[in-house]
Amino acid sequence: MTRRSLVILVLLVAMLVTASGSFAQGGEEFVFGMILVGPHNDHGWSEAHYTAGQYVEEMIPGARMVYLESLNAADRPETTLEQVVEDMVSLEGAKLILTTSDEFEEDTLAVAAKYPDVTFINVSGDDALTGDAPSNLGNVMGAMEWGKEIAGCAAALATETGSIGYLGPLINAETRRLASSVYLGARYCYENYRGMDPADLTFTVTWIGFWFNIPGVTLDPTEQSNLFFDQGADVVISGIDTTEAVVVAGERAARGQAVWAIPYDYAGACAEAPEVCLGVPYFNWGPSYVQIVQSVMDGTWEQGWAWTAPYWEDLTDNSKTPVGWVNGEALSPEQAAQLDEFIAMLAESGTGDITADNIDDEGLSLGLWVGPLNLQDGTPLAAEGEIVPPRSVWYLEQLLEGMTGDSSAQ
Amino acid sequence: MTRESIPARRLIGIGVAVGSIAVALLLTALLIVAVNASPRDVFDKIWEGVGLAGGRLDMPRFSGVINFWIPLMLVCTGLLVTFTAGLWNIGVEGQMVMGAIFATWVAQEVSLPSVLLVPLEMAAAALGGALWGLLAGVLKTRGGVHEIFGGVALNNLANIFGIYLISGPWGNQGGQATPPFREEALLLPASSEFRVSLVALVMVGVAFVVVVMALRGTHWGLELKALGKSARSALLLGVPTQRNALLAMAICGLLAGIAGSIRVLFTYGNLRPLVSGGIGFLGVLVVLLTGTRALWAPIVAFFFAAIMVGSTRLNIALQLDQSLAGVVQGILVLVFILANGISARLRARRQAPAAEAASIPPKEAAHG
Amino acid sequence: MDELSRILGSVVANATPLVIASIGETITERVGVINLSLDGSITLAAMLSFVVAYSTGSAAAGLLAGMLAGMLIALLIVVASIELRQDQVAVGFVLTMLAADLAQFLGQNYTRRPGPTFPTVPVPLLAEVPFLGNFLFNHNILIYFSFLLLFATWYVMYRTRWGLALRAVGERPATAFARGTNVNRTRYLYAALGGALVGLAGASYSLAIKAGWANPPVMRGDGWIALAIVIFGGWHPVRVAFGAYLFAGLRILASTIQQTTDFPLVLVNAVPWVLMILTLLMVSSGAVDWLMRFTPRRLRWVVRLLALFGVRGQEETAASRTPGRLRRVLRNFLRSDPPGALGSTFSRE
Amino acid sequence: MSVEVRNIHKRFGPVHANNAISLHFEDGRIYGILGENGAGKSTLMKILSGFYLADSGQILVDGRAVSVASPEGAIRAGIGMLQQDPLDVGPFTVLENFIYGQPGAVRPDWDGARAQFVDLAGRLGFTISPNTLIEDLSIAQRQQLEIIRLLAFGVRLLILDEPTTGISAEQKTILFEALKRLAREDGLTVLFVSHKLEDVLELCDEVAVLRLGRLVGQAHLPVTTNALVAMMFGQELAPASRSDVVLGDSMLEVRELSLTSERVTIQGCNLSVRAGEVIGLAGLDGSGQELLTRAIVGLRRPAAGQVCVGGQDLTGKHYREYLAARVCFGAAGRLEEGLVSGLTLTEHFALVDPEQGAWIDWERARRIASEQIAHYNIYGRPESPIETLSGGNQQRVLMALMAAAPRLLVLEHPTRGLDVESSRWIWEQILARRAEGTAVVFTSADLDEIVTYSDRILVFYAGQISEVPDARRTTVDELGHLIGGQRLTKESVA
Repeated sequence: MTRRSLVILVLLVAMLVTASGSFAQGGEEFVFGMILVGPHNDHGWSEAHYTAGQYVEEMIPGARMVYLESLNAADRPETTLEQVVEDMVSLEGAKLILTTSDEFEEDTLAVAAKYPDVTFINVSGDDALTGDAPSNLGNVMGAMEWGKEIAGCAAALATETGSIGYLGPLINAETRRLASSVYLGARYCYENYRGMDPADLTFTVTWIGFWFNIPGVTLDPTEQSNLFFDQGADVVISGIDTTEAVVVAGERAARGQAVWAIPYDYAGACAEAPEVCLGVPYFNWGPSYVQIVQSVMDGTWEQGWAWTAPYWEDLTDNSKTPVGWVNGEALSPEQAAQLDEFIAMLAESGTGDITADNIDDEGLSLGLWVGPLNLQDGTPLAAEGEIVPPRSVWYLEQLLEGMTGDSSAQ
Repeated sequence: MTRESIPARRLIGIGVAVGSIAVALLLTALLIVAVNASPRDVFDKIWEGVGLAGGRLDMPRFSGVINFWIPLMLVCTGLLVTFTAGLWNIGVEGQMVMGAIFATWVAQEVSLPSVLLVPLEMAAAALGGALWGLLAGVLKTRGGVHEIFGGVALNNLANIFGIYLISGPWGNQGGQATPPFREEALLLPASSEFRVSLVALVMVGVAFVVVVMALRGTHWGLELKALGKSARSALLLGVPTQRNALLAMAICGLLAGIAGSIRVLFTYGNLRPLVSGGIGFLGVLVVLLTGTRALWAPIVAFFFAAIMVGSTRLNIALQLDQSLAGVVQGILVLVFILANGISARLRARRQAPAAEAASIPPKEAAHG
Repeated sequence: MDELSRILGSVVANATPLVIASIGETITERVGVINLSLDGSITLAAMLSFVVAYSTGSAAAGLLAGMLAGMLIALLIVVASIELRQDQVAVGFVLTMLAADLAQFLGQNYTRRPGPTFPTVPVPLLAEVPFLGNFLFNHNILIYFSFLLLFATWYVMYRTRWGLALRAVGERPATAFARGTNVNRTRYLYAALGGALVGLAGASYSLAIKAGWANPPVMRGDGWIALAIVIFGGWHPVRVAFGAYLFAGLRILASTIQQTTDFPLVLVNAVPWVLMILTLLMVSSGAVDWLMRFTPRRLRWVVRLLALFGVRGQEETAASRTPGRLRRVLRNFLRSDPPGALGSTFSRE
Repeated sequence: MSVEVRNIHKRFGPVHANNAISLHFEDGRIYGILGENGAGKSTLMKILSGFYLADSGQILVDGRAVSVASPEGAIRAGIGMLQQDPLDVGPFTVLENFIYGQPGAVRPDWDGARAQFVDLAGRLGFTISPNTLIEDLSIAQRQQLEIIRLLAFGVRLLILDEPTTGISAEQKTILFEALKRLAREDGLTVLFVSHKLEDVLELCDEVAVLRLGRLVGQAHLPVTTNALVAMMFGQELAPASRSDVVLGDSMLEVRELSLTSERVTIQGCNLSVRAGEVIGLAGLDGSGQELLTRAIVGLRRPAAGQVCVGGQDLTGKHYREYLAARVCFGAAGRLEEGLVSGLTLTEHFALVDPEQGAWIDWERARRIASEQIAHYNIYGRPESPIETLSGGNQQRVLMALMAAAPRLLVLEHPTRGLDVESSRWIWEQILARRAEGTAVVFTSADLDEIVTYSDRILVFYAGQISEVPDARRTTVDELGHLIGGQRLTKESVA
């Protein structure tokens, strides 16, 4: 017998010895599973979902979250969504599974069909809109377009150089419409509050290649943020899941430069450099999740697709609003006042949640998405005064005219 | 040379094995305690995640281990070839990705009945992986770029290309994966209980047996062995060294490509970013642990797969980061390598007076 | 001009960890030890530096922790090589994987938190110089240290007795032994020093250049690039540093290209790796001759120019035509042969 | 300074390399240490200079016992040794190499050292520029540098290990002049290790002869050559008989061959070798012999010209095609080039066996291995890993691995590092093949070997090739002049 064979033998024995098959089952609890694409403490997209899950546990007695983080081919090559669902349902007793990424859209569709007794919610997907989804699968997405317009406005109020950088992730319809919403907000406020010619506003989008930094594969967001500032931008707005832009701005401000940043996704994202943060548009999934969990517990849940509008009364009321905006420390009182004015204006045009039932109705608004607007190549998108239909915004094909940056990956 | 008695040798063997594993387990336990968790819980949950808790086999869960073992084992099989030839093919990750990309291309573009389509996809994947492996080989033999560096660069290039395809030409709205393949383009599980592709399983078995027999029994296998031990001498003894090095890289790439195709045709049903997921690197660790004793590769690979699959359970039940699996594996291999050195040293000391040399001939340096 | 100066300043900053790590590895390899674990070591050092700095509130303490981690990993490789006669590449590879996983595991509760960093310290007067100010003199202390390190390494290596011993041990250990240098002790010493510098490179990420700790770690992949730069730089500290700056510069150049042209994103991201392969091709012997054969006669000066950074092929470089002292200096600068005893072990008989 | 060794013992495994050796050296005298390869003289010298530790015995300097545990310690005791392959560092400059090892401040006094070096070199009549890189120097120059270096340390006992192997006659003259001056004028003790009688007779005052690890004799010069030979070998050696072989067809044709390496260029080389001929290639290391041997076996692509084997044009073809054309090559470094460390003898024989099919017949391989082991008198077993064999046995394996009846046999330093018995045996094998019609081309640094066995001799000097007009009548001395670059003249031939 060789040494190597012994290693294996002892391994076997070790596993046998440590094995013990006891696992407890809870009593009166309602278990919901949450599957995250990134780490639960990423200060971005995934953490926003994770905190919402904790919020549900707090609001609904007996609700217990089980979660799995970093489910993607790179971090968990050994695990598929189906295995996780199987695990959560059979070992933990989950009745509801939240798959919180676009990446899980197809898998959720397939797995939902195999577990008809479990309710599935896929965040940011559109299967319930297109009608592909089985009846136990619904979608939800916050109308971040509003938050991005506010972010753009805040950037325009602060900029001294008239140059704004937008750190884009990869290029698709969602990222195009979000980047464009920022641009619309910035253009509006640059003209109406700063009294400048919007044609003088430089708005540059650089795509790093993915939602977050994959070293060696994407461009490095830290280097990109530095490059924006070096090239003369004084505000960098993050469209990616993580907080590099605000960290870089903080570091530069410490060197005495007048620069700012706006992160994304998570209400606490300013924390890494609050002194340069103009504010953050964030997702607040808590209220939606509470409502979903409650309705599943009650047996009143119905399938749906929802693009949820902000709670305009108070964008920081985390018990109500699905999409929020919180002012940053770097915003001066005067700028804050102007921003409040801008938000009030948006609130007026706000028309509530967009759902599978009403998406093609006339007059539904996403704020500044009003003509005249051209796509980047000059193709008209909407004529003077015409509201861009929400469906066209959801599936936006190009960036808007006036923005610098690529509209497609090719 | 004085010869040791067989019992003494066996005793040392036992010492090394038990010692390595004990030390590795101890170190791992310390690390677990360092992040405020209980080692016992960790092992319990891993066991549970693998589907072996409670004294009975949970087949669906256990299938997860087999499903991870299959691509890992294909990669290990390929790496046996390159390691025998003395090549550090850590480009095996990229070769998997290229295989996945080629398979995806066929799955998306070709419309055929399943019995023809799936083999075609796999053939394309094998071709893709082999070409990518060959490229690293050509860079080494013709361009003097050491395969470690060529491999690292080509891994990243393959991933970048994959992400480009996913977010660009082959993307759907999300940009996180390609649209799912049609049913007939997929490898299917054997049953709802035993969720393993029999085709893939048979393939691994055949590939492993063929490769091991070829390495042990054929003249080509002997040539590779000579090449791996001394490229220069092998050349002078008439071994076509360049051709064999390229062939070894191509074969490893071919198997890695098939492993990649299993990832997209079975595991996921579409192409995803970084689809190789470190399986190639894990394969390198397995082969480092088993050395040339090829027959142990399937077993070690199985344990590595079990640790990986079990680690998912750790995150759900104990909120521990999945990197623990990699830590356990890394420590085990490291401790084992060191223990080997220690036992060789002890042996050398015991026969010191006559020891002409316990010295290992210097291996080829990483920089060519 | 101001913009260029700022961008170059960022290039210098971005290159700093690469400069420190690749000089560290140059020192290690110059005594004949390959520390292949750079990619993992840097990551682990970055994590430990951050966590220690975060917990103690002292960036300096973090820095020391990072250096210690890098040093211990390097020492492990040397022990495995010298005492246990195990293959340096194998041990290095395992450590690459292990250190990276360890960093992720131990750092799992410390991601994306603000922590202490090394502040920017403009050099009095010099920071005000129009172009050079932003370029070279408005940085944090680690960047100035990298300048110092570069000069000091060169000076020690080529101008002192220590340097003679260092180079001799990696080139021909038998000679070093005969001249009274303790070969193994020298290897321990400089491998530890090189490892500490690799750790410092990791710390310079998490405490300065890309402040903080995140998952996936931002520095993943750079260790491999640093290893390639050592080869590209022909094991000469000045050339190695030059390679690191060149690399960082081209990376920035690539992303500015995205903003200005229709260059596909995928190709921009591919630049570092294509660059890595091309540079390694360039320095490998034979590649120059091979290129020459396929280059039209009129364009051969280009290849010759490239070869200046490469090996002396059959087509001799300028060095052979330059007489005397200049020739010697040039030739020492341009030689691309790895240290003669790289990766081997030395025993007395 | 007088140095004495007392009752030195040193064993390497089963070999008793030094067996109770006691010797006494007085200052101002030059001692020849004679003995065949493997006699134990190098071992003794390495013990004296701190490279090896003796198993037992004593070293006394001026009557006091000293511990010489390292080369550095030896130098401190005043003993310095010049190795056959000088221990220096290729990429160093001469000055760096000179300074390295000397005690002093971290920052050396470069200018002072340069002055000291130039001064010492001048005194000894050596001309080396302190700025040259070591790798650009010849062996002789590197030896000179080592001598200067050791003298700068204040060494009083200078050991030279086979310093005249592979250096030109001119360089040898310079070296001997310097050594004599050092002994006479400065009172240095010089130990001159050699197996070349004429060098010893020319230079030394006394000789000590070692055989098989024992001191077998001492004498004051002059003595007769025959007396020395009798001491060295224990008996008179009969010179190898030179049987006349009928020359056959042309086996190798080299036409207008041009080869370049970083150091040497060969241009327009023409050579024709016929079956049954033995061609010796003489010259200093790196003078171009290796370019030629490697070109005619297909390991180096010529820049121009033609290589034909047995009438078949193989120019630019791969090594394997040469192999197929029955060209056999034995390189100098056996374990680096030729044998695969880690493979067993059986595996080696299976690898080169043309009869083996795709699947190896291990029975057959083992049988062949056993047969060859018996036939070539190899000390080893079929399952022995090749690296466990001794050098001589490895060389036998290498011979056994070569195809049975090659057209052309190309050997580099076929007997380097072998004992007398093995060397003779190897040459028997070579000559046996030659008798069967093989053409032989070989290089050697041992001029005796070249002179003894060659039918024709090519002399290489910096890439220039000249042929010795009558190889069978040439002498070692004459050859020594030629490899040093002296042109052939009528007189020297006569």
